[in-house]
Amino acid sequence: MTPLHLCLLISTALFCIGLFGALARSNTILVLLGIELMLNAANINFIAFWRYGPNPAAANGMIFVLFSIAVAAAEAAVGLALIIAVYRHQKNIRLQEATVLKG
Amino acid sequence: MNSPAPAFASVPSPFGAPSGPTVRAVHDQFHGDLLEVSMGPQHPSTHGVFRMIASLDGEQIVKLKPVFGYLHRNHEKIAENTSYLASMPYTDRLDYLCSMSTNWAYALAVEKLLGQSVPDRAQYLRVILAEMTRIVNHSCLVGFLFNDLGTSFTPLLYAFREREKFIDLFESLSGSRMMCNYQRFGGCRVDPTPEWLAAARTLIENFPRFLDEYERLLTGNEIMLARTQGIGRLDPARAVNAGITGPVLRASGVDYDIRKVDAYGFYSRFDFRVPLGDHGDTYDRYMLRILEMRESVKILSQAFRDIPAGPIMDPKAKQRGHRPKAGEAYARIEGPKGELGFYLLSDGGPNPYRYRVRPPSLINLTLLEEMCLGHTIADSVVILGSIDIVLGEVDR
Amino acid sequence: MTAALLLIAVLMLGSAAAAMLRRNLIHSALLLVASWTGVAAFYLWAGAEFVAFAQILVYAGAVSMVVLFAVLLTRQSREADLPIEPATVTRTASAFAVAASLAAVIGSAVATARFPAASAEAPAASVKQIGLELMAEHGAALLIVGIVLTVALIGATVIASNDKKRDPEDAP
Amino acid sequence: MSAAADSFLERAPLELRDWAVQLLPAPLQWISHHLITIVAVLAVFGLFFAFTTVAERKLLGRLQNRLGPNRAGLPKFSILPWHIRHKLFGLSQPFADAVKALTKEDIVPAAADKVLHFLAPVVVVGFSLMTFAVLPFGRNLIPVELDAALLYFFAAGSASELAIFMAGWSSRNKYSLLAAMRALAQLISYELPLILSVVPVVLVASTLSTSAIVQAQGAWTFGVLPHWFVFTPWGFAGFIIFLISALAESNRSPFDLPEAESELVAGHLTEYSGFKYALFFMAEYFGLTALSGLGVTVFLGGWQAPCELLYWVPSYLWFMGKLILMIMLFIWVRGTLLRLRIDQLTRLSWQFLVPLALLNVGNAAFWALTAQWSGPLQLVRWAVSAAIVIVPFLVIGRSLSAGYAPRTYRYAP
Repeated sequence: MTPLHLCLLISTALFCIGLFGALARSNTILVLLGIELMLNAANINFIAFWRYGPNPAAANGMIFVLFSIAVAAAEAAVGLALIIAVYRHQKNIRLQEATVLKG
Repeated sequence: MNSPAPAFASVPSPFGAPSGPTVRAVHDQFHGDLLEVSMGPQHPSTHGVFRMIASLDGEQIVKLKPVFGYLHRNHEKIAENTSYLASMPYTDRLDYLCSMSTNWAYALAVEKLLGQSVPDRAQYLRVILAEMTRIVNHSCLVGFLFNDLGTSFTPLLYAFREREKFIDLFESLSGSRMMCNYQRFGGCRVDPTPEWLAAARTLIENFPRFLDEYERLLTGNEIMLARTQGIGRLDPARAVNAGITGPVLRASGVDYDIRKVDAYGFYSRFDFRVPLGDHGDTYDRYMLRILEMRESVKILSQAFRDIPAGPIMDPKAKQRGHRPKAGEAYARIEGPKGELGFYLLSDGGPNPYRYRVRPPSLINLTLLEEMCLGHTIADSVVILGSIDIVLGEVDR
Repeated sequence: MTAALLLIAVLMLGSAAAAMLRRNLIHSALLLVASWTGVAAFYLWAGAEFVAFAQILVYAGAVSMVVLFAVLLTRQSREADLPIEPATVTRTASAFAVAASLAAVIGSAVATARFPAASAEAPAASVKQIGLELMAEHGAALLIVGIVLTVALIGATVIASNDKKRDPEDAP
Repeated sequence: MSAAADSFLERAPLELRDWAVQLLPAPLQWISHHLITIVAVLAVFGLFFAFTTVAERKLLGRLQNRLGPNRAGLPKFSILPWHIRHKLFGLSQPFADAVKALTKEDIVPAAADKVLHFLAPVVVVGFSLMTFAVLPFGRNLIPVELDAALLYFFAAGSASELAIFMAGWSSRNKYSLLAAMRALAQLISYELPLILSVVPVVLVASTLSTSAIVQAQGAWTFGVLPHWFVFTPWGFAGFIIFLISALAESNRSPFDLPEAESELVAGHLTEYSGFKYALFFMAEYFGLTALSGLGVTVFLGGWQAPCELLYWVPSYLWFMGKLILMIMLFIWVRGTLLRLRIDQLTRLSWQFLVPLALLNVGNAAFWALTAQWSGPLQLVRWAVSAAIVIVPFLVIGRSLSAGYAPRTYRYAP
C-alpha cells in the first residue's frame, strides 16, 4: 500500500465521521461541524494528490486547499449566524423543530 | 417617571444611542436566557460586604437587586442601652472614613436635646474638621472610583498619599487616625496647638496643587470620559422622591445643601458656593466631588483666618451623666455623603429612649437599580462607586 | 514516516469521532479543534507548511471561536442531562449504517485503485511561489473568494444582529 | 562591517552550543542540537519572565509613590557560619513567589470540568512558548528558520486564546463564564488589526520570514538613521496599531477585560490557585514577551543596531534592549490607563483600528510602488504616505470621540 492510498483512506474515514455526525446529531451546530469535517477530508485529498501526484512542482493543490479553507470559513460564519438567528426566534437549535421558514 | 427632566434633553451620545432608560427591569418568567450573577458579598469592588444580584442579558443589566445587612451590628439598639456620651465612639464606626463629621451630627442632636450652647472656637474647629473630613472622604472616593474604572491602583494611591496627611493631623489632634471620637456635647475634646493649626493651614494651602495635578492627569482622559459620561443617569425628580441627598443629588441639578439650608454651626459666616451638575451621570458625580473639595479649601482658609481664641468647651456644660429632659430632637448635617441625621427621643433617663440614624449611604443606595438598568456589569461597579457608600453606615 | 502519519491519523480521527459522539457541545467543539489541528499536522507531514499554518489560524483561531461563541449564545448546556429519545437511537443507527456503507464503498474503491507512481522527492513550494501563483494564475479566483468572504461577513452580521430592540412596554 | 558580524561575541552562543553538542556521542548529536536550543530559549525567557515580574512590580510601585518589593533577599542557610544580609533590592522576589505558588494548595471546584480545568494552563503555556520559535534573537540566533514564520507565529498565538476560554468555561463560575465570553469577543476583534498591522511589512519586505524582515531593515542613512520600518509613515502607523492590538491580545490593561479585577474578581482565573495560577501568569508574560519580540522584529529593526558606530555590540544585546524597552512601555501603560468597556473595546477595533490598518496596507502598497522615486519626488512620497495615515486618523478619531468633553459646571445662586 502506497502512502497515497493510506492518505486517501484516512480522508475517507474523516469524511464518513463527518457524514455520520451531520446525519445523526440533531443539534444544528454539530451538523455544521460535521460538514466542516467533510470539507477537511476533501482538503486532505487535495494535499495528498499534490504530494504524491504526477506533477508536484505546481502548487495547485495547496492553492485549492487555501480557497477551500476560505470558503469553509465563510460557510461557518454564515451558518452560525443563521443558527443564532434561529435560536433567537424559537429559543432552540434542534434541527427537527426548525420546520418553518417564516420568521 | 413622574415628570420629564428637561436637563437631560441634550446629553451627547457619541457611541451610538445611550443604553439608558429604554430598558426597564424584567421581573417576568419569559426571559429564560438571563444570567444571574451575584456580585458580592465577597467582591473587590463592592466597597465592603455589599451584594448585588444582577440579571444579565449578555453584559447588559436587566435587573439588579441590592442586598445589604451583612455588617449589621445593632448600632441603634446598643445606643438605646448606653448613656449619651458612651454612644459617641460608636458613631465613629458608622462612617469610618468620616468620624469627625459623624461625631458632630450626633453632638448636634444631643446639644439640641440638652439646650446646650457651643463656644465660638469650638464651632470653628468643628467646621475645620468637618471640611477636612469632606476632603478626606472625597479624595478617597475619587481614588476608589478610578480603581473601579480599572486603573491598577495608581490614582487611588495618589489620593491616599494626600489623605494620609489629613489622617496624620487627625491622629495628632485626637489620638486616633480614623476613630477620632473628638466632639463633645458643648464643645470639643482637645484644643489644637498653634503648631497644629499652622500645619493644617499649610496642608490646605498646598492641597489645590494636588487637585490640579490629579485633574490634569485624569479628568480629561478620553477613556474616563467615555466610561463615565452618560452612565448611570439619575433623574432629579426621582432623586428627590427617593430622598437622595448630598453630592449625588446635586449632580442631578437639585440645589440642596444643608450647610446653606440649615446653616448649622457657623456655616452662615463662610463664603462658599454649591456646585451643581446638569446631567446627573457618573461624570457629574465625580466632578462635583472635585469641585466640592475646592470649595472646602475655600471654607478652610477662611476658618483658619478667622478662628478666635477662647475656650473650646462651654464651662457650664456637664462632662458626663447627661439626663436631658423628656422630648425629642432631630439634628442633621451635610455629611460628605449626604444628609446625616440623628433622631433622639428622651424620656428623661440617662439613655436615649429611641435613637435613630438617617444614613445617607443607605438612602442613596435605594436607586441603584434605577441607575444601573440598561448599562453593563462593568458600569454597575462604577455607578456603585460614584454613589459613595460605606457599609458601616448602610448596615449600622 | 508512515508511523508519524498513522499517529496523526489516530489523533485526527479519534478526536473527530469523539467529537461527534459527545453530548457536551463544548467538549465536541474543543475536540474538533484537536481534530483540525491533526489535519494541520497532516499538512505539515506532507510538506505543505503554509497551508498547515493557515489551517490552524483559520480553524483553531477563528472558526473555533465563532463556534464556541455560538454554543455559549445558544446556551444548550442542559442537553447533556436530557434522556435519550427512541427517535434519536433509530436516527443514529441509520446514520451509522449510511456512513459505514459509504466508508466501505469508498474504502474498497481506494484500496483497489491504481495511481501513477509519485515522484520520489517531496515537492517544494516556497511561500513566494504560492503567492505568485495565487496572484497571477489564480487572480480571478482570489478576487471571487475575496468577494465571497466579504459578502459572507456582511451577511453574517446582518443575520445575527438583533435589530428588534427589546420592547420597552414588556416591563411591569 | 563583516568583521563585526563575525566577532567572537556574536558567535559565542553558537560556539557554545556546538562545543556542548560535540561532547556527546554521535547518534545523540542531532537531537541534542535541538534540545539545547529549546532549553536555552526556555532558560533565558524563564529568567526574563521572572525579572519582568519584579520590574513590573517595582516600576508600578514607582509610578504609584511606593517602593515595590524590596524585602526578599538571600535565604539564610544555617549550616553556613556567616550570612550575607543584603536584601538584593528585592530581586529574589520571583523565586520566593515561585516557592509560594508551588507549595500552595491546588483547589479545583467540585462542579468544574476537571479535564479542561487541568488542560487550560498547560495549553496556554505550551502555545505561548511555541511562538518563541520563530523570533530572531540575534544575527545567527533563530531557533527555527521558517519560510512562513509570521503565519506560524499568529497560528501558535491564536491557540492560546482557546485556553482562556477553556479556563473560563471549565471553572463553572459565572465570573469566569463572563470572562470567557469577553475573551472570545475581544480576541475575535483584535486578531484582525494585529495581523493587518503586520501585513504592510510583509508587503514591503515581500517575505513572511522573520529573519528576512530583519535583514531588510539593516541599513542607515548617513550612518545614524536606521532603516527600521517604524521610521516610515506606514510603519509608524502600523507600529501603533500593533501596540494597541498587542495590548489587547495579551489581555493587558487597558484591555484586561477578561480578568477585570474590579468587575469579575479575576475573570477566568477566579477558580485557579497555586501552581496552575502561576502557569497562567507565566503564559501571560510569555505572550507579552513574544508579542513585544515580534514588534521589535517587525518594526524596530530586530537585532539591528541603531547607528553604524554601534555595530560592534552583539546583535542579541540590541534585541534584548529593545524588548525590555517595549515591555517597560507596556508596564507604563498599565500603571496609567483605565479599562475600557466591552462595547467600547470592540468598537475601537472595528471602527477605528481595522479601517486604519486596511488603509495602511494600501499605504504600504503605495510605498512599495514608489520605491524608485528619488530627489524631490522622495518628499512627495513621504508627504502622500503621511497624509494617508494622518487624515483618516483625524477623521475617524474625531467621529469616535465626538460628544465627549470635559464640562463646565454652574453654581447654585
